[in-house]
Amino acid sequence: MGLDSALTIAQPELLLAAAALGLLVVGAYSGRLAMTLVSWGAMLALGAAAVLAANGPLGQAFKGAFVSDGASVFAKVIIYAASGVAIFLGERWLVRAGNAKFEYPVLVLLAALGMGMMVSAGDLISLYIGIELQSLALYVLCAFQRDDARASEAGLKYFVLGALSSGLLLYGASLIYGFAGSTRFADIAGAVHGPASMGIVFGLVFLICGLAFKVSAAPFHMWTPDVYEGAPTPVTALLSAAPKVAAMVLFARVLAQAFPHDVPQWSQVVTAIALISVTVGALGGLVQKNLKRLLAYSSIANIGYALLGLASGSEAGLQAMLMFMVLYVIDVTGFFACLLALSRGGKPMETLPSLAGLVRLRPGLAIAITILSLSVLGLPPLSGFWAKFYVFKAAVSTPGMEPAAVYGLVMSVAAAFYYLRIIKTMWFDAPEGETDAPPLDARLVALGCAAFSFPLVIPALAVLDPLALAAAKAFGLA
Amino acid sequence: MDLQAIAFYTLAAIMLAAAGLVVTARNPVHSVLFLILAFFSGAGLFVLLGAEFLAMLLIVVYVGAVAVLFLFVVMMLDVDFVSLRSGFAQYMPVGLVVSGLLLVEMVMVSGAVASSGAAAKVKAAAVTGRSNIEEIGRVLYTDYVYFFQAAGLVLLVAMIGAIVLTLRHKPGVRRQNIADQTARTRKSGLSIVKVATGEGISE
Amino acid sequence: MGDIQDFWGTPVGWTLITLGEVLLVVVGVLISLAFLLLADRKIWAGVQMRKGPNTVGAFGLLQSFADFIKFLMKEIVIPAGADRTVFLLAPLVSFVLAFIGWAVIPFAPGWVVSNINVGILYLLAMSSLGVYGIIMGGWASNSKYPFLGSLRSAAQMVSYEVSIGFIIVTVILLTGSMNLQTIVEHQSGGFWNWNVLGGGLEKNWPMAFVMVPMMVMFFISALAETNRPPFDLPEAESELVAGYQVEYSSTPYLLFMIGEYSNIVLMCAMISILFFGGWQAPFPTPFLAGWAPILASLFGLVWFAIKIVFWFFMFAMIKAIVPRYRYDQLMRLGWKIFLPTSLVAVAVVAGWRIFTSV
Amino acid sequence: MNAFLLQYLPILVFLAVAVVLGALFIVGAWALAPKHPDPEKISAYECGFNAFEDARMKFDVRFYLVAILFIIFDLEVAFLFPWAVSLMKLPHATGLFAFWSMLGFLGVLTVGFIYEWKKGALEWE
Repeated sequence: MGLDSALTIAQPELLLAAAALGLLVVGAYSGRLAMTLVSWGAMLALGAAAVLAANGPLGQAFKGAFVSDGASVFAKVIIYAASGVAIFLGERWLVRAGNAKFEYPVLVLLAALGMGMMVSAGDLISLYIGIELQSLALYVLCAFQRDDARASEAGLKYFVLGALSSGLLLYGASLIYGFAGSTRFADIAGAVHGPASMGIVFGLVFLICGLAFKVSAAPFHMWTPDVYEGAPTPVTALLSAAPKVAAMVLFARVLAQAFPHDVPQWSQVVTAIALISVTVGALGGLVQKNLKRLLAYSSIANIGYALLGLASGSEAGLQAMLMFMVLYVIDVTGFFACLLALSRGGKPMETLPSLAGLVRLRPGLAIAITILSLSVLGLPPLSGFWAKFYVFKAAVSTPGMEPAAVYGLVMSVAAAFYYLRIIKTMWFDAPEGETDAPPLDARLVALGCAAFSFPLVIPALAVLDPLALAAAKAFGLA
Repeated sequence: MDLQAIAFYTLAAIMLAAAGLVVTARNPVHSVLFLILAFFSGAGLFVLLGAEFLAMLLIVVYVGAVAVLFLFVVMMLDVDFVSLRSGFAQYMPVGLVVSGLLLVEMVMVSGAVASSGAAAKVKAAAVTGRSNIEEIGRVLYTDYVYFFQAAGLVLLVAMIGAIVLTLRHKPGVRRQNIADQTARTRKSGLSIVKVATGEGISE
Repeated sequence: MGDIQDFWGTPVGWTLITLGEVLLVVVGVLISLAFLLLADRKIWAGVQMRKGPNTVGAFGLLQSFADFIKFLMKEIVIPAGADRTVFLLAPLVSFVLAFIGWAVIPFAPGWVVSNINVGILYLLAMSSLGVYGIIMGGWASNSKYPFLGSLRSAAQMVSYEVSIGFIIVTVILLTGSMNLQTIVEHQSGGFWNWNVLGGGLEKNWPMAFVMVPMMVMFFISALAETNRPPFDLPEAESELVAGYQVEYSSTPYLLFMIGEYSNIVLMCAMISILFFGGWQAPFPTPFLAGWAPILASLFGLVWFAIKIVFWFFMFAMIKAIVPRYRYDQLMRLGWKIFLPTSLVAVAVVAGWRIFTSV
Repeated sequence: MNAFLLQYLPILVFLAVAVVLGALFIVGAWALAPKHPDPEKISAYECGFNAFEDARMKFDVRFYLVAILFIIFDLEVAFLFPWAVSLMKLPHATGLFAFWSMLGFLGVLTVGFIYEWKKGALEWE
């Protein structure tokens, strides 16, 4: 395998790296214009990378360390798109917050690059480096508003817990390497069949724990609410979307491609994590007053559903997981765009009571939130319903998973309560006072996402379904 | 027991003791100093394994750079460590449970290694007669070029992050500009004015 | 005779030999330091047209030994509020770190205590640790001046270490080894083969244009790394009294001082080894083959000593004639001039080596 | 005990000798010299008045920035060592590749360096 073909396979990532470097220099030299220039440059680069990824050649590069297949392409398009949206939302927001530093788009670009490397990882080392590149950029982004104590706290908390999880991950990876004799997924799969040895099992458990941390699945979710609350809202929007997709795909890839012979073993662990996440997400969200914290719990619960798909350990399950992630990412981005659009007297409206009577003040946004809430709640025929439909279908059709599926359904009913509460507050409570005019960019994204949730999702499903299926095939599970 | 084994157990014991003291030392500066001791023992263990390059890197990078930063932070930041420690007892049980679990796992893993050995199909490292630093050099920049370049990007992010989060410019600081200084000529620095007696000059 | 040979092969015999070698090096270095210290003062005095120490022994030759006894008889004052352990540990650390660097220095062909593969890296590591003695001393004293001095020194040493690292890499590129003995052997056959002139006349002479500036930069960085004037900001008398050493007296102070001078001489040895052929004579020495090995080694040792003394003389002269830098100028020099220049030099040397090797 | 480790053992001996010697110096002065501490003698050095506060104080964040940047560049240097050793020992084509690969790495960090420079992170105020 020559270098040339390796470079063609890694084209999108090369483009992103080059763009990040170039934009960093451009930003440093271009003074006042820097923020606008770099932001649009970064969005352009992300768009181009997504196009390149979609049309580029598939295959393996760097001796299997970098894999480009259906799954990675599918994930990359979503990741790059979501990161682009985060830049779009963040640029104006930071300008308004008086902190228009051009490092924001560059860091998002580098984080997106890290995510691209994660979904393309075919080796424990590239897995780790991808995660670190992504995480390191995100830690900085969380603390981007450095004069805000809460943001600094969020960044620090995320950093410390993230470092801990990286430690777990590395420990697991080194155990696996020690017992399998290779870091490449394919070689590990070759070395591990039959009853896995003690070292492999523990290595796998640590690896799963580390990854669960990164997707913020319970019981490794402690950081999520605080970080979501403290981080600047556009960053939270990014955090809850693209990195989750990247980590889920990586999760699926490492389990499916490095341990294809141990599906029952890891499936049990993942099921347990999924069920705990669903429970924690549903119950924890009930008492939250802050909308960002509420969404944090919601994301924990939703990651639980996605993991349920993964736990099925079948092609259908992986397809369900991918479908779930796409639809969820669009919903959650819409949600955060709504939060970004709402402010009262210059202060963001982040608590549940502040939404009271919103339908009379900002009917458009109120309807968008309503649609998004109903969707995440799982009301047919909104997008969230289809997402859950795929997951539960896959779970039910897997022998032994039926009880887990039923439990998940029950919990989703419990979680429905807090989405309904948002809707009730907006439609039936008395408003507190006028809100500021919502900025165009956030409103655009919010309405777009809501429109996707319903009705655009119906035609979109017809396109997404076969794509996700093709992507799921790439994992190589039956 | 040969000398190598004695060295291993001594270094390992020092490392464990130092690590324990890092956690329990009352004074955070002492903690960092014990951490450095632990790093040194780690470097010694690397040497025992024949990984001299890693041993030196551990000292150059961790002791010579990272620990200096740690020392900066604990020495010079006004952190109230007493109040930080108050949570210690509270979280102690959880910490003990977690570390107990880790310990059990490690014992089981070591047991597995002792009974059946680690990787089954590992190729034994080829004896080439080259120093291990050369062996690293032979593969790191060619076979592992992808990881190598990615590591460069990670360092870049660290650089950007450090600047975004810590760099502040004090307003009104006057800096030396050497180019300006040397570019100064008689013309730009000096002007001759005729001053009328008793009037003085104003700019 | 055979018995004796066997004995030296046993662990006990080996330990005794090693101990002997180590003691020889330590004592040798210590005694040399005593005279170099005197030389430093004499040179300084000479530049200022003073006589310098001239009472103890002929020409003041025994001055350092008298000083040593004086230090030994002074009270160790430990300030109230100091961290006693760290306070006493700091000079010890300085001293020990400055000395164990000598373990890997090749004094003559085959005369090296520990001939490890990563010799340069080891030296770099030890010199990067030198900062600990200063930080610990400054912090443990619990006094303003030492504290400020240690802060400055830490940032200063750290800033110049990077360029030292890059410069060392250029030397490694020329010799292809990190073993100091190999590096010295590589520069055999006359001064035109020394690394400062590109290491190999026929092929690499254009590299002299890179290596001469690198040598100068290494020397200047060595000044900064050892806190010597004009970069002696950590102990700038006019600003910080004596910097991190303010609270020290008696032998703890002496340990700091010996450590400092040992480091300086170590740096001189490093310059000699990396750029000026270590123990190699500046002319071809085919006649050495006929000499007894011990004589050949002594011949090498003499050359090595001459080179070290020359560089020490440079250190002393610079102390005497160059005014102190301001802190911002110091940082500017390190980060904005040395760092980029040495980085470019690495690329240039590597490019030259790789593209001329076809 | 192999020949490789035998090269490292002298360092240990050297370390022991240096520690013992240094400790002897301190112990020597402690044994020989007078010990008469009094409150004035052991008070911290100041310009003629008692210290107002603990000497250990907060200081400019710039020192941390220097330390962080140093760590990054130190790592960069660390990557250079094996490269410098093996560059000329690789077959020419591979060596050429290693050369360009390192230049790419240095390029990335040089971009970072340019950025730092333009941001004024290397200025001391």
